[in-house]
Amino acid sequence: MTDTNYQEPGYADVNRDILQTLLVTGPKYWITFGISASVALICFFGPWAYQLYVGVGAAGMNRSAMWGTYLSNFIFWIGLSHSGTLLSAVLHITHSGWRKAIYRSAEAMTLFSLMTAACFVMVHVGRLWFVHWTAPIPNPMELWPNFRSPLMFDVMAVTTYLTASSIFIYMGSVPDYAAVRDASTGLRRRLYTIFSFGWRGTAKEWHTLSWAYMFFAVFVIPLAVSVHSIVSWDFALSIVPGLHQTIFAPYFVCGAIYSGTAGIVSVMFLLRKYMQLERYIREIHLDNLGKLLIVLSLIWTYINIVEVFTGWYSGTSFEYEFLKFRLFGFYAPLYWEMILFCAVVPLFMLHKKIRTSWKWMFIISILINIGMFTERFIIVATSLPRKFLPDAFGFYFPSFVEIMISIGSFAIFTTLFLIFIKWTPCVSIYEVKETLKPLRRDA
Amino acid sequence: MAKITDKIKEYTRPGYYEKFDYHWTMSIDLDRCTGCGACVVACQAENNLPIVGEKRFKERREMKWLRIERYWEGEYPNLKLKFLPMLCQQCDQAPCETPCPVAATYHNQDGLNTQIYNRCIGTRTCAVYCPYEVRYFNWFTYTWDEPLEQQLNPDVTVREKGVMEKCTFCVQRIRMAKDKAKDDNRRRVKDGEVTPACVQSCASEAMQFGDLNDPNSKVSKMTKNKRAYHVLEELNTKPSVVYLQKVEKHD
Amino acid sequence: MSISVGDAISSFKIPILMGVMVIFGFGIGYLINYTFFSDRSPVQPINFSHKIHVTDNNIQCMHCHAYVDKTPSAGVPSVKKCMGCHKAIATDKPEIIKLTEYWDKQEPIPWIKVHDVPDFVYFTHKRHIKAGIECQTCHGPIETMARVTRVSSLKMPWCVDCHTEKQVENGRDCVTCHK
Amino acid sequence: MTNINRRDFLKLIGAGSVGTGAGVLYGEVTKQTVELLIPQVIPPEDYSPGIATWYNTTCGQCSAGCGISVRTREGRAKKIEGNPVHPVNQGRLCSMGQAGLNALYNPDRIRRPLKRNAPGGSFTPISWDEALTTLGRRLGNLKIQGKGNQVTLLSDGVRGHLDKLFATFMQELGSDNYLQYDFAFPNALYKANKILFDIDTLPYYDIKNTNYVLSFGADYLGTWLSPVHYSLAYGHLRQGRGKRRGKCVQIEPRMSLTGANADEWIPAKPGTEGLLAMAIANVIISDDHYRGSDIDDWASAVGSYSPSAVSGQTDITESEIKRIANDFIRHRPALAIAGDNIASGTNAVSNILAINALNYLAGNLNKEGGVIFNKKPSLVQSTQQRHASYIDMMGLRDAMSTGQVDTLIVHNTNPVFNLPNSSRFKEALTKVPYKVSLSSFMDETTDLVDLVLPLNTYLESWGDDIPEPGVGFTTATVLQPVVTPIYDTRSSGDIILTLAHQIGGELPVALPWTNMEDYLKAGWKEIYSGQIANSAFNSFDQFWRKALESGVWGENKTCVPDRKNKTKQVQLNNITIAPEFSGDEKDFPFTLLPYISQTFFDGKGANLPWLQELPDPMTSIVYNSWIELNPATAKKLGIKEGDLINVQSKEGSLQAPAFIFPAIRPDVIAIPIGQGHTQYGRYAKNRGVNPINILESIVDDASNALAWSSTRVKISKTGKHIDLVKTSGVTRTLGRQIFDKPGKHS
Repeated sequence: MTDTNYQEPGYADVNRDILQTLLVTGPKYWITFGISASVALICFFGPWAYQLYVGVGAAGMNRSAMWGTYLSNFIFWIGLSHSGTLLSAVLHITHSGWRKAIYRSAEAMTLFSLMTAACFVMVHVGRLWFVHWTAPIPNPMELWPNFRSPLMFDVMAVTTYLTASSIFIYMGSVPDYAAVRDASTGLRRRLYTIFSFGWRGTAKEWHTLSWAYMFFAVFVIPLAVSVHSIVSWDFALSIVPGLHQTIFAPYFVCGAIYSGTAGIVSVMFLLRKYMQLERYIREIHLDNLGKLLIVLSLIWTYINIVEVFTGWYSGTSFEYEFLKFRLFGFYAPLYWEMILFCAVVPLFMLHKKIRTSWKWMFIISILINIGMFTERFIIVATSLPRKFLPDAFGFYFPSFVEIMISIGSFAIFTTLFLIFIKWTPCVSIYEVKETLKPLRRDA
Repeated sequence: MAKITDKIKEYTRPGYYEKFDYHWTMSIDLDRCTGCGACVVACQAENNLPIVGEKRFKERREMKWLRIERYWEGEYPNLKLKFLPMLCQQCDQAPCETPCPVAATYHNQDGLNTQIYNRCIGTRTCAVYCPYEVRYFNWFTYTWDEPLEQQLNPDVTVREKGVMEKCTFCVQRIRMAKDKAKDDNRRRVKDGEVTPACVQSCASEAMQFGDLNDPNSKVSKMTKNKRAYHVLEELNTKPSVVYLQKVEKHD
Repeated sequence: MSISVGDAISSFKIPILMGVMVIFGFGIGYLINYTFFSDRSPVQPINFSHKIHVTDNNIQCMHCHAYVDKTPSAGVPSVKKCMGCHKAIATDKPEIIKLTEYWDKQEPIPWIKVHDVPDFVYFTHKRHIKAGIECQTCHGPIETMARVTRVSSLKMPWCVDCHTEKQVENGRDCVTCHK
Repeated sequence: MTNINRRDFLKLIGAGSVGTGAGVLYGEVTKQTVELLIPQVIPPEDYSPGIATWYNTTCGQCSAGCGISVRTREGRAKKIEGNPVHPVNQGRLCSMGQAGLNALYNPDRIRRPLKRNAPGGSFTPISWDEALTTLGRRLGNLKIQGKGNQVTLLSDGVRGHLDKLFATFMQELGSDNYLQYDFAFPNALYKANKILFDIDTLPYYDIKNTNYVLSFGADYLGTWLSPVHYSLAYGHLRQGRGKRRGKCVQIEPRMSLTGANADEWIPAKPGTEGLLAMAIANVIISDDHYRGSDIDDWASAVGSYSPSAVSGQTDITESEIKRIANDFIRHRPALAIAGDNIASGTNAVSNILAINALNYLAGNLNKEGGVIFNKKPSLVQSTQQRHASYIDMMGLRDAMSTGQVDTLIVHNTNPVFNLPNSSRFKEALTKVPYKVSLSSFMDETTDLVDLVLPLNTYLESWGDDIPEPGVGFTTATVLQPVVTPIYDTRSSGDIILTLAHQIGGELPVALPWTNMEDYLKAGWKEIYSGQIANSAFNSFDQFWRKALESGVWGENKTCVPDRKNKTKQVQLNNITIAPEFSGDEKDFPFTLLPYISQTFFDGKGANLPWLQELPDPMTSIVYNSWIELNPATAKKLGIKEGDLINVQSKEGSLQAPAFIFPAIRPDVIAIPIGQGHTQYGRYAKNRGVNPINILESIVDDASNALAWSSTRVKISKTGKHIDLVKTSGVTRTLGRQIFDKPGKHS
């Protein structure tokens, strides 16, 4: 498990190792794919179809808690989307070499968590069949959507982010598609000819690519920050105690990067293990990500303390009651679990041994994401039932349908990811090559 | 450029209106209100509110555009129970109007916070943003046991699943009164011509309804009463429902 | 092996063309349905002709649609009203015999609605008539129709356009029609 | 395009046709469904599509006799509102009245006559002809055999011409067994008024103009006598008179809706309210506030009830009693009223007498803002004496079980539900050879009979009514059908008149009319020619049209006390003021207070879904029964909200979830009446419990009424838990700005 075993691959090794993840498909892949696709079908689309048939009442939401797990899932997935593209872009600009082995899968994660998040918007709305009214497209009723709505900001922000991320990941993949094209024949070759836009690898092409890539990297960073700020405004622009907080935008952005980074660690672990990419994804990556996680964890903890403090310091009954419910009410175990997983557990990473241990880092990253998932749930489930009029105080507990759909969303994400790794090399071939020592003339 | 600044000004004004044509307002005198619940049934009858059944009540998915909230004060035996009829406050600075992505709820020129059922896509954001929690969501498509559906008011849309609904100040009655005024070649609706179902039924005459723009209307006078206040006034939603404080001490 | 994108695309020409054909065909099919199987001019239980009544015999609209300026609905005439004239007039015509049969059985005639708006639209004839709108503005040359055909779309933009053009008071307020 | 070969061409054509097919199909699927324009064959006179027609008639949901206006569209009733010109409710209406539409369009209405196949068997539908012939023949035979007296008619509290029709019918049949039974009928109040003031009808309580309402348990805003009228008066009392805001004091062991609205709520020990009234009277006398000539008699009558002596028994401090007495005197005109739970113990009449005496001593009689005596209703007969007391019902039970009743006709009343199990009424009822029920719904009593004649609801019937209690002047209302009967049902008047013809003999001579409308018109013609003819009408037809149009005759709105109507000097002697309870205090530590539900009344409203869904005003509970417990009691017994509690009386037990109710005495538990039906349609059936079941058959000797507030019980936990379905979350303001202007709250 240490770098001593590491043997630098040659250029040909890189091509062979990575392309074989694409070109050779074993039964293990098909079994995993089959399971995740059927889970997605049974847990996500089945209950969703039922919900469409009977109405959103199939979920556990009620009069005081009009939002529920669907929205908390939405934020979770948007959050998870956050590190991929953002991290990749930041690291690209800062010329951090270690990014190169991981960024492709990280960006893919962004893409697919955004798609999963978009699914939750669809699941959430009451009348899916009219959801196109939120898009500013000319329509026979001559009506526009309401641009003052934070949900509209959200739709805009998420679609922009999705588009930018797609372009970003696609652009970075073009040389790799060319590599796939060159290594394959038949239909696959014809398809990859189209995907690679006829990439030949001339100096001019390389130059243009790197310029465009840099442009997008710069472009994506503010976008990523704004997206989650805007998502937070869905909540913060309401006047509900517990949601109406100025700190929400940084809170969400920080939380998003936090959970996203943890997500990358988990995905890296799995990819490395199942795709035999030990030679490319190495401890150095883990170590760096671990340091990042510690920083994010501390920021996150700080914001949480601020949230509780301002609530207490406000002295209003609204904030008191909501804090009482969050900290000591029915969902208190979840709250303290979140504090444990997201504020306490990451501190173990201060120890270098843990930081560079794949096993430990995987466990910690999963725990962090469990904690972050809980955080999103708690934000919704403990704020809305404690609003302004005590007589209308309520309670929210997710229904079976909601729980199934939440589970199913992970399967959707996995399925999409599995499709992706058969389509695009999940480690950037050309950028990994850049990190290798130059070839000796005599070789 | 001037055009743009004008536009910005227009957008920064809540509700977009300098002055409402009518400013429909309701006053509820808590010193008269007995909490009997006649208004609740009147509303249910007038506005085609579904009979949801015990199970839905248990899930807290009741459909009552007007509900009566109750608050105890003190301990036995020096107890007081206060009733608060709570319906859509038709806020002039409504927190619910801005977040609707499809503009299914908006402020109209009569000061009404309208809800257009057939435009609603059911994001429920308005209900989350509403501090009074007076918006009700159609979690299911409700049906009526035959022949109860014969009672349904033909002037009010029956809502389907996935649609938000709320008190409309009986907009169908307002429209009808305006229609009548037009028939009689009157420019304006007279005071007292529009009475929402709840106001009509209130046995202790605790509720008044009318046009705040008309200084002589009953409701204008009520709002000038020194007991008049808004519930959760500190949120600055500028409600169109004015409550009159219960008189606590007897001379 | 070529790495030309054009060649690669042209190798997918047929599937792409097939996709285009499906979309194109869909449009054609919808158009066919709209033109030939449209619900704009349904066959009624009795072949009533506005032409005979209005153009040929000069009966005023309000004679039969008596409620049009009084109530939201124009009011389809009762069977009794039909029989008021057709007890004596044209009693031997096959359509009138059908009418008489309904009357004898004391059954209403199940006319098919041609001008139908969804339930959430509250249209009132009264206001439109009182505002001086001609019947023909919405119903087209109804007086010449042997079978009633809907000529207006009755869709929302159609309503709103007219309301905008005529500067109807509150004409663009949603609750004017939806409540 | 030249390089497309035949295969590809076919593929393209195929794709095109698939697309076209899909397009046509899509167009077909998205087409609007065909809607029909159904014209009238012959339009009714007042029909215009899309325009509402309003009919004025009378509410039949309780006995207050409010006038209603029913909005109809295209022949269907859409909404019930109060009739603005009616003197009782003046355009307002309570929740029960508005839910009348639920009765009309109830899915569980009996839709055609039913016959029981065999004893204990099921019902089969039969025709009206068959039903009425069978019954007519049976009654006719009895009459011929001279056994007319073996027919008993048990009705609800009908008034006006229907009452007259029933009476005539039974009389002609040769039977004097015509009884009326309503659970909530205030026998004791009538009796006490008779004793003290010698009046047969209830007086008009002028809450509107009084300064001080001292109510002993009378839930006048919720259930007592005429709640809509009193609510109107209450609104006026509070804010309708400028600065003169009236004060309300409520003395009752469990806070009712009126208690919640009162300025003071005083929980006296149950049953001792009469004592309290005597103590107040004592203070009035001893503080020299009464100057009547009979002061010495009064002094001796109340002498032994000094506040200090009474304080211990009533659980109210001496100073409190003195304060109330002084307030009562200081705020004249004041009003002392008694009702509901206070007027339903073993000492009900005594209690009311003592409380009524306060009005006398304070000089509140026949005065604006006091007790105003109604003139005897001169327009339509009103026969309150027909109202059966509990003892009368027991007489009927005995007659039934000893075979003296051959045919029992039950009209619209439900004694099986409304009498305690200990009355053994149900067992006696099953012994009657032939039982007929005239009812719109399959209630518990109807479920036991041999022949069911389904009734029109009051919205489909002809009739008339007078408000009771009256409004201080003569008035009467007319009932007219607002919709055509939606099922194969008939009105009670029509049934009785048809039966009369069916039976033959003298009956068709005495009752020559064939339908209720004719009978009613003939009756009113008589009244018109006798009393109204010289008034503003040209002819009876004009009067009748006017009456139908406005729905009420005598529509002025103010009650002016008749100064000439001097009250006689009244005296209070020999009253047994101490309450008796069923069950020993040691074994049964709690007093059970069944109270009339504001939503279901005595159980009649339980089949109306709007009322089932109307949160109870005090607890916000829907769709269930509950047991109200003081928080201290609950804490002592370790009971939490929703715990299933077993309530045991000497006569039986019931189980219902507990509700921790802050405003109830610790030694009292309360259960609303109204739920616990075993029949009565889908909305009522098998829902909650009926506390009447476990009451003991003890009566108030003075009025013979069932003492339904005098049963003691013990309670125990069953260990089960039921989540109470209620709409309220937290019922404390938590210091939020809800009832105050901003800044005032802490």
